[in-house]
Amino acid sequence: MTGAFGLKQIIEGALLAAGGPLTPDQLLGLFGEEERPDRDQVLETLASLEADYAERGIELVQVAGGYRVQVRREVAPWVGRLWEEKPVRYSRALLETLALIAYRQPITRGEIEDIRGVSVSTSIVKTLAEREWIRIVGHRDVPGRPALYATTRKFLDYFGLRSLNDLPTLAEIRDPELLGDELDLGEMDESPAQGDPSPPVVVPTPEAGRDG
Amino acid sequence: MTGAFGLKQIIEGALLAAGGPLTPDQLLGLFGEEERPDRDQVLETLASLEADYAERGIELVQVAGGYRVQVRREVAPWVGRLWEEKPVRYSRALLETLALIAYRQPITRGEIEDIRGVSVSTSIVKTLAEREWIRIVGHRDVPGRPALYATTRKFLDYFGLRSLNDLPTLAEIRDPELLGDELDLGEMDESPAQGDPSPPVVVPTPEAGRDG
Amino acid sequence: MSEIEQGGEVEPRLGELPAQQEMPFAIVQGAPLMALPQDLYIPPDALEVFLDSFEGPLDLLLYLIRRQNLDILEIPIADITDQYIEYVELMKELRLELAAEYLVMAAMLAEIKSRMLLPRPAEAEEEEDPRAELVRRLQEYERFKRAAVELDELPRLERDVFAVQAEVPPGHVRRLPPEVDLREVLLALRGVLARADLFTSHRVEREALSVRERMSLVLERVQAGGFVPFAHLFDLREGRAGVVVTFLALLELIKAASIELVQAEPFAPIHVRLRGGEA
Repeated sequence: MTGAFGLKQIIEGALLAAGGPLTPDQLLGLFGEEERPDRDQVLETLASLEADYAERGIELVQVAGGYRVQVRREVAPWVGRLWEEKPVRYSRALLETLALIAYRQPITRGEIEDIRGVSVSTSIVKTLAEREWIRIVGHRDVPGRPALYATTRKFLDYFGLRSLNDLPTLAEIRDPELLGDELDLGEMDESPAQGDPSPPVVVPTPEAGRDG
Repeated sequence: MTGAFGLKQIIEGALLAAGGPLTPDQLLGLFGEEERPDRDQVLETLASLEADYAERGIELVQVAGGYRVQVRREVAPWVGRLWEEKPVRYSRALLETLALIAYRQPITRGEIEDIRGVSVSTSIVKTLAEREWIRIVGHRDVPGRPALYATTRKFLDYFGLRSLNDLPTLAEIRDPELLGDELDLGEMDESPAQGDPSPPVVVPTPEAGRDG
Repeated sequence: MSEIEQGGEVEPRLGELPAQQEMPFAIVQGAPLMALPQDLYIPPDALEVFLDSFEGPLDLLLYLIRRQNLDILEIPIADITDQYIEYVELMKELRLELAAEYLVMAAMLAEIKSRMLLPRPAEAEEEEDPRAELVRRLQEYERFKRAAVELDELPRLERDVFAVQAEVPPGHVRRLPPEVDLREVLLALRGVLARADLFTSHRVEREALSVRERMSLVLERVQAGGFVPFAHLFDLREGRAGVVVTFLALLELIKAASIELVQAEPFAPIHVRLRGGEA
């Protein structure tokens, strides 16, 4: 390594230059075999950087795609003025559609419409796909073979989530039949405690796995 | 300002998010009138950040366009490896040049330009030569003695050809049946019919284990 | 429970629209309207914005229920149905584009209402409450409505946090060459063919690429300098076809003035050398 500049400086430089999250493996890949630190050293360095940033304008967070340095939320109102355009505001229809895909994936458009009670416009699906927040992971084996949608790693990264399990817990459903008989709740098929305990996970297809 | 986060954090965040140099005036522009620091405060903050970075993986440098945060030269050799895995696709101009050399060899750059109708940049020829897909096999005996380019053994090996005769004829290339109409890059699209031929790959395992 | 309340609270993301508890029906010029207007004049556009903010019949129903602070499990179906239909009529009057789903829901509500009026047979205790399916759908929709609000509140890139991007000093970024598919090369050539007329002659169409390939090989051989014996350029192991290919390649090269044949005297061995080249 190079004098006063070592593991920590290299990792910091990489995280700050990458423009997106980096996995520990990607960080390890920066080193030649003979100089490569072990994984624990990398993780320790990451923890140390996180502490260093406690009072800075940036922070180290963990998202699905790895570790990411980002400008802190606290200073975002000022930093956001760098750009003329205001951040995009998404319509309720789009957010509800996205929420259904996130929590209920893989899901078809028809199933989304059943729950929302209204049709899902094509432009919403298109916007979500263009942002690479959702993708088609297959087709339901019913007449018409409707596409099955799932969220992507980019979606998780964008919303600062490590995995789908980090999504806020869904509100519980109360069953009118069981009102006044709360001991029986365990029988409900929708586990009421955590809403959806484990949303189905979709194994990334090759093209989705390495986007960043 | 916002608690522990003040002028310094905002300026640091802005410099790191900007993706390019910022002038003191641009930094001043981030603040509303009633909270705006004076210019000297901004310059002091920049000096203070520069000092903070003395032992970090980044440094604050002054360039023509203002102040910029960049990865320290000392760690750049490691950080630069980040991009080794993400090659940029070749331009159409490069592919056309390669195709013409393959089909019309030995050929001069001027002849390629005549056919393509646009000039062939030196960097394209250089890239193809560096990849050892083309080589100079002689010079045309005309004024200027332009180099004659031909494809190499490596070119054949790369594309899995035994000889140039394995390449389709021009008539075949013109035939839309054979190559299809355009490049299908396998991008996500909405059409359920041919969107994704592969079956759904939904595996009910917790996502936690797989972070790439 | 308070969680669900909040769901209603954030509802239409237009600041001046109904909040909590005694939700105003609409806010007109700053003043909340608590009831459906009978004879009051409301600027039609304010009403339109309000009515247009519903995401469908379930959303409208939820609003009606939450507005009156009712328990979703104990919907007074007759009242709600009447109110719902009033709204739908209002939307029709304002000529808002009324999704068909609103009318389907109106019919469903009317049906539930009539079933509620029927006396329940004493033995059929296990028969489901006619409202059950509606309640289930309302709850299901509400949880995702709430989830959408929470999703929107997550700190996200480009709004709450920003990606950092420090530059790397030049000279340190080495890029690996990309993979290329032969098809891409051929498609590029097709593009050229479409533009250029050079290839239109049949002669070129039929030209064997092996000759072109051989031309390159011959040129390379003679490039080393000096004279190459003519006979050395032929590899007899290639058979007759190979010899012909080489011969055609030589003719092409001579025609293109790339090489020349040299013979010291009649019947002496023929040599090939690069034209104009001491190279």
